[in-house]
Amino acid sequence: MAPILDIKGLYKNYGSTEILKDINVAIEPGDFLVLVGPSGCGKSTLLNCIAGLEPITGGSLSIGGQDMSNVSPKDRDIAMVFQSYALYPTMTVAKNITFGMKVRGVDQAEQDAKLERVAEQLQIKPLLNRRPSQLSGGQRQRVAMGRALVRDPKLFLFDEPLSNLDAKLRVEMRTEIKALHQNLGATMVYVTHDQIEAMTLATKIVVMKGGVIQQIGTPSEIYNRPANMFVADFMGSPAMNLIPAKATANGNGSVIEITGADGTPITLKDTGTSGLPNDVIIGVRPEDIAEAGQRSGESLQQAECRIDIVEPAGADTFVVTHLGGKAVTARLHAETTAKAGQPQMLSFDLSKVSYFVPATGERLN
Amino acid sequence: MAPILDIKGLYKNYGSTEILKDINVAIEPGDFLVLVGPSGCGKSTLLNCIAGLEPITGGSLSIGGQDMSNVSPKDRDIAMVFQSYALYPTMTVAKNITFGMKVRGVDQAEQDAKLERVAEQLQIKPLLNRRPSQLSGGQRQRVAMGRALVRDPKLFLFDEPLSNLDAKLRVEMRTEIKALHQNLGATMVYVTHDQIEAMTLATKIVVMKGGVIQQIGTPSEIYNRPANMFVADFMGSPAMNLIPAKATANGNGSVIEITGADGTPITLKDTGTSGLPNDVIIGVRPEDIAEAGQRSGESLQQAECRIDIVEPAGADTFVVTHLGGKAVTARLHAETTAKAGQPQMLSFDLSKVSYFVPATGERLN
Amino acid sequence: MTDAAFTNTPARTQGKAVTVALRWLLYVLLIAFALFYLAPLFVMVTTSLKSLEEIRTGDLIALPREVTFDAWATAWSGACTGIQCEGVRPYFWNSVLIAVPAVLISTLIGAINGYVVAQWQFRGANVFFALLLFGCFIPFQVVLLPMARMLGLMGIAGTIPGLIFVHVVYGLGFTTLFFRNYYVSIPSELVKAAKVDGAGFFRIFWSIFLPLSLPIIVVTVIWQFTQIWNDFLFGVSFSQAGTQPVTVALNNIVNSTTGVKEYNVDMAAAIIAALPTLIVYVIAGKYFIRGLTAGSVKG
Amino acid sequence: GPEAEVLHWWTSGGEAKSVAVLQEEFAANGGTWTDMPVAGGGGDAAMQALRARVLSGNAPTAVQLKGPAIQEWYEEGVLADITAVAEAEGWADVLPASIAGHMQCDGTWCAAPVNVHRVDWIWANADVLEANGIAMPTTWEEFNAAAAQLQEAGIIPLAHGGQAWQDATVFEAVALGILGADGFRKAFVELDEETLTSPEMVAVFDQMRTMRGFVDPNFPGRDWNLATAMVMNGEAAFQIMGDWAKGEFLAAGKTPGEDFLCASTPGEGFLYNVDSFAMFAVDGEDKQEGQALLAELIVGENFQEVFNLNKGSIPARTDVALDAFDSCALLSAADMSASSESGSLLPSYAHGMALRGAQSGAITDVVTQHFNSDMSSEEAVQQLAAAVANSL
Amino acid sequence: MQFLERNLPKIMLAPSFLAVLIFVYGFIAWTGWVSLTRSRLLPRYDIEGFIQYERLFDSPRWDTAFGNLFLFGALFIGISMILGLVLAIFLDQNIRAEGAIRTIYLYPMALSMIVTGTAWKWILNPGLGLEAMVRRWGFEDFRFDWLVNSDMAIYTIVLAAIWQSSGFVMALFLAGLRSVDGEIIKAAQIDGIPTWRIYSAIIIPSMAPIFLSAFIVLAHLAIKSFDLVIALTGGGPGFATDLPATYMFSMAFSRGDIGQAASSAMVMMGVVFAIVVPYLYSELRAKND
Ligand SMILES: Nc1ncnc2c1ncn2[C@@H]1O[C@H](COP(=O)(O)OP(=O)(O)OP(=O)(O)O)[C@@H](O)[C@H]1O
Ligand SMILES: Nc1ncnc2c1ncn2[C@@H]1O[C@H](COP(=O)(O)OP(=O)(O)OP(=O)(O)O)[C@@H](O)[C@H]1O
Ligand SMILES: [Mg+2]
Ligand SMILES: [Mg+2]
Repeated sequence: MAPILDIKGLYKNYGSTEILKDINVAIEPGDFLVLVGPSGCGKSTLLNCIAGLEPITGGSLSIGGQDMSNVSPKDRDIAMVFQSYALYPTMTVAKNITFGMKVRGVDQAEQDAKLERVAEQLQIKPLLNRRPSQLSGGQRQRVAMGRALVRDPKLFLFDEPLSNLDAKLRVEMRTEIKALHQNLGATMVYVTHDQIEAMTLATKIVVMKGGVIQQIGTPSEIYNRPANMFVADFMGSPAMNLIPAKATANGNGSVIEITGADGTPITLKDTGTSGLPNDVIIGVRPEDIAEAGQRSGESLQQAECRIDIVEPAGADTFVVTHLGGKAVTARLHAETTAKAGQPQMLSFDLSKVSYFVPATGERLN
Repeated sequence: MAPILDIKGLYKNYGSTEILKDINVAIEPGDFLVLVGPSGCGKSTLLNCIAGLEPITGGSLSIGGQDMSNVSPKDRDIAMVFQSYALYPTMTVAKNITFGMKVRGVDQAEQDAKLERVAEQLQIKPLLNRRPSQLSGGQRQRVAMGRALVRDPKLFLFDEPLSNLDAKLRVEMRTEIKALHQNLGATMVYVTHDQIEAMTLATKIVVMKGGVIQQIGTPSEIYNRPANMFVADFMGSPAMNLIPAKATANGNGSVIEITGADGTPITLKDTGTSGLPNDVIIGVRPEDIAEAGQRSGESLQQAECRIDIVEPAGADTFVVTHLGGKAVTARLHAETTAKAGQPQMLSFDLSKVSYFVPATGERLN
Repeated sequence: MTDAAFTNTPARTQGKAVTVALRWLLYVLLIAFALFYLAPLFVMVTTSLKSLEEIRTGDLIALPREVTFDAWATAWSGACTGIQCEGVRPYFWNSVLIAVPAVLISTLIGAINGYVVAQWQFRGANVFFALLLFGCFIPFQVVLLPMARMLGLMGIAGTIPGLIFVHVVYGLGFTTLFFRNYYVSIPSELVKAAKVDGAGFFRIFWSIFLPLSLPIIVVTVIWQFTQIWNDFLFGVSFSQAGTQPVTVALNNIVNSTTGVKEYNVDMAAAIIAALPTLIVYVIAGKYFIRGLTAGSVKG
Repeated sequence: GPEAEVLHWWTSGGEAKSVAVLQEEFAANGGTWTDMPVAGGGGDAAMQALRARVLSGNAPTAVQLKGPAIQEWYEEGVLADITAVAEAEGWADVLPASIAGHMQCDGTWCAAPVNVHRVDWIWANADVLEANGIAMPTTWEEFNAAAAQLQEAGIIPLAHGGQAWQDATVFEAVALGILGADGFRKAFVELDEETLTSPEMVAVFDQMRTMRGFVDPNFPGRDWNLATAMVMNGEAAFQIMGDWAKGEFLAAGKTPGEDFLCASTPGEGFLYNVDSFAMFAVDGEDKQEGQALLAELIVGENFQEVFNLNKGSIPARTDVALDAFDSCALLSAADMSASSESGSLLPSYAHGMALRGAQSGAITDVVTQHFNSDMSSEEAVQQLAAAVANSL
Repeated sequence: MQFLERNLPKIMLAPSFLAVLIFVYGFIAWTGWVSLTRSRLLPRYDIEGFIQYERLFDSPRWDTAFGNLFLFGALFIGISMILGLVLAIFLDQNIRAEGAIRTIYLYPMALSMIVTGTAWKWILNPGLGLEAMVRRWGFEDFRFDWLVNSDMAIYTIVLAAIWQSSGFVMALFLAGLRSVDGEIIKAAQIDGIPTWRIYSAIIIPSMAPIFLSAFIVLAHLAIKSFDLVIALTGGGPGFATDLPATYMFSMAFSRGDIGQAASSAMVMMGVVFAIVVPYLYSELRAKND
């Protein structure tokens, strides 16, 4: 299947500053591509380039197999949803949704039919005669989606569509977008800087930093096998614990030594990884640290750690300890008996850890 | 120990609208009291009343055992941190922190000493000569904390101090505040509408709605035994699933019948709860629904459900199914085999469910 | 924002030639309007640089054949207004003496009023503000006579302090409006934080609000300065010999009904009288509009 | 020493020079003169300033005022009494009775006359008339015929500035010619309704309509001195204007009788416009002394001669030697004494000598409205009567 | 001390409050009172009823002045808004030297008509200005004599007023255009809406508050217009270009008819009231939400 969006060696400068550097991405029909990265890394700029709202400086960009160099936004068969919703403030919801069709001269009956269908789908029928200013954030978001949906485009572009909503609504809308994607089988490019959103929505994630792609992969690749420390730190909440350690070879595996809170070394055995250099950073996700005795298996290694902080969070309890001079967070059961200031036996699942080069941050295993 | 803050029958009106109704709260020294509730429920207003920034309409308020009716904010021995940080935009960080001392005429040497100590504590030493506009959100947040810390007050008041930060930073700062509380042994009143923040920080939570207190309790009381459906729905993310059900008595326990996605009834046996009325709402948290076979125990009841959506979120995977006409979310392991559109055996932990009266929302068990 | 959004679209549907032609048309129109706005100033400047002889014989818009600054010298220090022939110079300084304190005082009071109305809301503050705003719209002719009586009762009739007083009173509406609208957008949490810090009313104003107010101070000062400097009605009504502002002198020079009209001197005097406000607008006009839209008339 | 603050609107050229004469004399007598000129609107701006100053209890010492306005201000109780000076100087003997009348309020003297302007002058370019074989008209018919002839020849017959007071100046000259002295008095001093609506008044407006045809199209808003210049340089033939126009001719180096001609407008009578200074009640001996000195100097022979030579008018005193004056002034002086005897020495309404401001203004409104539109004369007369009634 | 602290804001406002009460409302009341008397040269205080209003409404000059206010006001406000908007849109097209052009359009606001009136009078004078100039170029039939034509003179006032204020309106609108959310324009571009439709259907309708502000500023200028008329036409030809403000001025100061002036002032206040009060109401309500 030919990729629906194919970006090759794309560069984008503003004046003399390079904003995007050598971007290569391709998406298949039905993909849900999420662009993540910290603020200012160029996500919106890339999206604007795809939409044709910004000219590209170098490289090529094709949609549906057709080169887009000289195609204006309206002819690219795309639809876009913006962070600020960008609803036309003086028009009613219905007009907001149909205005594009009206301008393109679509006949009234068809306009009505499409409006009807979309309003149904998004459950905004009762709102059709309101103005954007009379809507709540979530409702506005729905209308903005409606405006995109009536176009039946080849490609949907979303620029942080949920970041103006409060936490609760964000979760709800996220689920709705996911459902929409599954129902429509549409192709989507979605920008966010919320990594949970990225994980839950994407079929494919692009992690960016400073205009450069750091990693492209499925959510589980990105989560479980981050390509470097930046990705490891960026994805997941609480973030992956990145602990400086010494590694020594041990048969087919390695022995990892970490400095505990009181200076005594803690030793862990990783039987699955070999060929590590002496200085490494070991990356462990909080959910891969558990109370000793809760799970069992060969890859589990135990160590006693002094607990600094206990944060019960309803479903789970987070505890913070110190290893290798860093605060390390572990996700324990809600019913844990760990107490702040007390030592606690923790088990580390070494089958799931990542190793990084301290200097470059590159992944080792 | 005498309560440090004691609010009795407090009322607050703006003109003729009652904003706060019959508020009764007391806090012991060292408590971390969190006020949660939806937007507009009166959290900020209550905090302003405590600070003396708004006069109260009725009831009494005492701090450190002393009635505060005619005491101005500066004499209440409090410090306050605001959502917008409210840093003085034209002053440097150092001046922001020392302004209050300067106003009170504290001598220069002492000002310097305190500034030094606080800057150390919060690691903002390199920032002391910058203006607020030259700081990032998290740095501003720290400065605002610094301004509060130099006062060594009896009581710290925080009004959504983290809600302007992005998700990642919010988590970090949350941990810092928690640490600060533990280290200083200070007494804090903290407003938020983020229930995760409430759960992780509080020693005591006050849930408010429409100016009325819904429940006061420890985080685990609030999470596990919500006093009504409002609290149940409000606390926890994803929210507790509230499913309409029919209950019939069964010996010492009850039998609960729920309509499945395809209309076939699902029957669950609760051996621990009796005396339920016929119509109930059963509340189950997502983490109390698991894949069948993962855990075992008497209280676990299995049922086959069709999965509508699968949302992998890194550490966990959320799946959505439909029960009793409602979308029901379950939190499964990251490695779950559940697939959208396929049936899946799920187990419900009935020892942890809550029951509510459909009409009033009151808790039954 | 918008222009950036418009111009960078990579692909245009119209042909390039059409686009270029449209762009030329646009520039031609813009320049035509610029000429319209500049015409009177152009006539004034060129006329002031011509000799009387050339004015009588020449074209209105012709450039001076021979540039002479005599008219300027005369207007500044030699033109007669009545029996005194000192030009507009002494009146110019009168205007300065009136405008500078009046602008400063009305700005300061406006700032305090705006601060109270915006940040220390109390019952009735809005009523006060509405009353004050309505006062902005009162035609000044209405107040001339009673004001004269009041000034007499206060013992400052015909004096420069009297004129300053009048300008301050009728400037309050606008200055308060500007500051109020600016301060309303400053979060009230700032005041709360300062109160908790122990600062009082003046301390908060002085240490926190004033340092923040530069943009709106610029707007207010420009506005007030223009109004007061250009005022004729109050100047002619409430001054006496020795306190007349430059507009009155200008009027005496320009509007004399008999005798030979020295148009070049008239124009030179007019430009001299307009110079301070003109300079202020050219230098600070940008900040003026920016501040104005941030303040009083923001959408 | 004596002090005087003088509010006036003589701000330009010849006028200012004339005032300077007074100032010098005042200074020579040890006085301190503070000048308060306010130009514009034929004194409107000065009156505005005056009102404000009187209300604020800070009146100037002397103010250029004239006609019934003096009595009006007197009625407001704000004028000073200068009877002592007047009696000591014997003003009653040297001033014509009708002019003296304007200076007296309830039997006391309250103002000092400066000069007598004659308003009903017609000025002409001598060369233009000669070239077309036209003599100075003595009736309005002659004027119309001459004007028509000039128009044929491509010359603007009547130089006119379209400002309300100039319209009124022409109007009253025409009215004096057509209504006669008695009719004029009835109409514009006594405001007799019958006269105001009489057929003669219709004829006056008819003549105005005719005159409108003799004016060039660019007349509105033009200053009178520019109209005078048109006569001077031969662009136009005639101008109807008070004798201050002579000052313009003289300033341009023209000689009466040779370069330009002066004559009274067709008809019997003499319309005068007397400039005077009223003294306002002020505190302070210095100022009161200044007022007395000023009054004495103003009516003094020396000032009357010098000032009027400068200004183009004739002295208010009848006992000043006229040797230095030109032919037009001599004609004016002779006509004045003749008219004074025949009872046709009349106050100018257009220059505020005959009526209070409200009434003269109401009349002027109609006159200027008629002159600047195509209103019929009958309608104008109706409006005139209505406006006068409304203004009472 | 407590009392002082609590009431300091009120105390600070008190002098201004007092000043406004006396110098605005007191004076309006005073004018209202005087309008009921037969005051002439100086105010008198014996109430005589509504004669001044009867005289006012009988006066053809007032009819003209009052009618002119609406004619002048409508044209001035309408054209200034349209011109200002058009210029703002032109300047919004990424124009080179935008700053300089903006300054040129804006500077007339800085000048008083006392200053520029003479230049305008010249330019508009058929014998001296534009008409004479064009004729000298050889177009003998060119006519531009509005200034001296009773029926057209009011339009010269409109012209000069537009010259003075339209640049200011342009600046307001330009700021308004610039404050429209860039994402809305992007959305419209993707929707395939042509540039002129983006302006007409989306941007301009969303600037309603700026239109209101501009309207109020212009209305306020129109009602107060005085210098303009005095400098340009002195109310003439005849009294064809009188406005209520000049009518009132001439009644008070050249006619010595203060009672009449007061009654005309009260009618003007009525007009101001009718325009401003609804605006103030909406303004204060909106800002309080
Ligand atoms: N018109 C422009 N001219 C110059 N630089 C620009 C322009 N627009 C954006 N930039 C710069 O390009 C970089 C990338 O901006 P972009 O808006 O794409 O970031 P982003 O990843 O979307 O950030 P955010 O998460 O905050 O939306 C930023 O450093 C920004 O300052
Ligand atoms: N000055 C005021 N006058 C009248 N009503 C007010 C005032 N301040 C707040 N309110 C109202 O009081 C109610 C409670 O406001 P408050 O700011 O305490 O809510 P909150 O719980 O802090 O909300 P949020 O989470 O949005 O900050 C709201 O309905 C608000 O509209
Ligand atoms: Mg972005
Ligand atoms: Mg709040």
